[in-house]
Amino acid sequence: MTVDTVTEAPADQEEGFDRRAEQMRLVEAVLFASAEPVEEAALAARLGPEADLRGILDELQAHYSHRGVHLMAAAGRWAFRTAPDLAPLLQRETEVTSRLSRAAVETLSIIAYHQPVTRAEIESIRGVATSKGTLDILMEAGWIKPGRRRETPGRPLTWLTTPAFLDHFGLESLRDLPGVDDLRAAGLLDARPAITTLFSRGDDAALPRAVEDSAED
Amino acid sequence: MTVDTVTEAPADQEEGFDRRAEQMRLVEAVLFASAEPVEEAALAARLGPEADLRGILDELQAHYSHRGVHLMAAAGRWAFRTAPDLAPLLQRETEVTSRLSRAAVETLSIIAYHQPVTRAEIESIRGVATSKGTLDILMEAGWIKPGRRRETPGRPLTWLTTPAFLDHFGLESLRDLPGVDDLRAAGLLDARPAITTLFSRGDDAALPRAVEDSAED
Amino acid sequence: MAEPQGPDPDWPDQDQKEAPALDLAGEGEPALLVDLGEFEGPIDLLLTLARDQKVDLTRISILALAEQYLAFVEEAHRLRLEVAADYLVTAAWLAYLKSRLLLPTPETEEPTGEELAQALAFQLQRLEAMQTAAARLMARPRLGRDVFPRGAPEDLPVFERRVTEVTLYDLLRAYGDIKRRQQKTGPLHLPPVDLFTIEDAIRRVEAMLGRLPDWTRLDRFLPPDWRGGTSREDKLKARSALAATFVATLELAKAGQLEVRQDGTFGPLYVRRTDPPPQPAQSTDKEP
Repeated sequence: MTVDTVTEAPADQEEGFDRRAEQMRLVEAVLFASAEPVEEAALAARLGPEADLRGILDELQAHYSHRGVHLMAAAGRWAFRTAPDLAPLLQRETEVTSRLSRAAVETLSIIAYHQPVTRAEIESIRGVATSKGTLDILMEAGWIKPGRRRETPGRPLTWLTTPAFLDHFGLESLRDLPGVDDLRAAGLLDARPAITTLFSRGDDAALPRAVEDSAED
Repeated sequence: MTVDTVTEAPADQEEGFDRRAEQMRLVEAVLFASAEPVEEAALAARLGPEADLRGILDELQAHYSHRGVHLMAAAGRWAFRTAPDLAPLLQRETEVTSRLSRAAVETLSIIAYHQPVTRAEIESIRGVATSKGTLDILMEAGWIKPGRRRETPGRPLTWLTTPAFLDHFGLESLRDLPGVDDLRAAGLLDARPAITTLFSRGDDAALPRAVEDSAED
Repeated sequence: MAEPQGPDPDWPDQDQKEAPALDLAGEGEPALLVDLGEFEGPIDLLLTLARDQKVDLTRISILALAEQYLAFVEEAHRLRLEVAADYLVTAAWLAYLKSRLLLPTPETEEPTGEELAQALAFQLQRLEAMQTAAARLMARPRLGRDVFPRGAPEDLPVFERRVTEVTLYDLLRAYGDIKRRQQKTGPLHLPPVDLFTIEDAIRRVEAMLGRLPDWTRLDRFLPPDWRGGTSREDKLKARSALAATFVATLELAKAGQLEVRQDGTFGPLYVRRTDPPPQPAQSTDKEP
């Protein structure tokens, strides 16, 4: 730094401003680049003994108080942090798409068609045990909820679908769920001639359709 | 937005200012929170389509241009970095910056100025075979990446620099490479195969590759 | 081999490289001056020698340069040092270039000495340009050494919104599958099946008996289209007709209208009218 010109007082002052501005820039940069909050003593060591560190920190803190980043102090250590009021805006939502397991889709469909339905009933209809995880997944997706307990021995919990279920599948009401006849008409149920099925029973083919309607509500 | 009475205009405007100020704080916080440059598109997605992101970034950049931290752009990505002029006060010697061999440095600049460039072309310019380790080191540093294959016999791979290269050297784009315009004007970035014709060799290597330059790495 | 005493890698220092070339005049230690390890190949060596001419590369004397290079390689030979192949190839080429520059141009299609010299000059300029550019690039403020990123990046919280991909079709298809499975394993419901009744059989046997004179096999009383076939349906119909007809004959025998005979266990059953008095000689092995 040169100390040359004639009008020394203003020049000194100006120089002082310059030096202070440079010190502030340095503090700003050090605090920005540091991985940890920085001890005030460490900052003081960098600036030298004559520097008005406290004044610089106060000025920096004031400068940043309305910005997206704040200068925070805790236990004599200083750090920049994003402004707390922005926290909700800084949160970012990402969509994670996942596929539903076959067991979960089947369970959901049984609850939809047979509600209120107990877990034992779901298992009896599906013919296999239902893991707790399956109901959890459907609950987490917000599609089913527990209903009242059935007043039978053991008072088992029943399950119902939620409004979110109707929403997701674009249904106005549960009545809009296609009936079994509709499913059959749509080819979703494979119907076969009765006598043939009777005779092919030994070959484990399906049984006559007299059964089908028992499940309908 | 209402587009009605005359007196309401100031109120609307004020509201607009507030919103813009909040958007600027948000952009400031997001960029501050990230060590890596943030894609302009990612910022745009946060602010929504109507926001004047470019104006906000310009204003932020201007605001920080005299501070200890600068807002830098590289390849359409934005990041806060300590001001380059503070380097003497902040300098740290790190492994990455000190370890580069002359071969690696020359190879990096040839890739930077001549990209997309094949290994044979690099060798033709340097007049020496390139040891495999050189490209490895530059790739490991994250500064170069393979580009498309050249549609010439042998379909040789070309090499390009990465956005991290620009970030590391504080370049906004490849147009900011030191002296690039002069070099181009002087024809020194031409793909003219000088030594290849000198030695009138038919193969893709400009020079005999029998001896890998041992000075590398 | 790394470069133990080579120039600072980040700062290709031209002064340092000039030193050994200057020594070529014989003022320094010969062992040091032919240390080819200091050069990044023959073109780099040529470039270093060219800088010795202390003129703009565009005005360089290629002839003088070629002679310098050849002297350099010769010196290396004299010291019995290993000289890498590409340095020798370049030496051979420069010797050729020298002859082309000194001798009158022959009438061939080969490039003239001037053209070759120009190409070499371009090569040298281009390499020099890249070495200068590299030095300028490395002199820039560099991230992690001169310029620093945010030291304490904050993880912006990311909320995962789980979206489950399942369509109404998936749901209905699943329910359809359950229904179909149920059909296979649920309780047995017999559908109405067309069977031959006992009443039908009695009527048929009564009607036929009058026209049959003697013992007639039971299965002859079955209607022609109920006597069996290949399909399971036909077989079932045949069995129901046989059973009904058998019950019908028992009913008629009980009423005294006919007699039934079987000659052995599992043998065929024979039936005839009782109008003619039964012959005592015949065994009357009646079914219970």
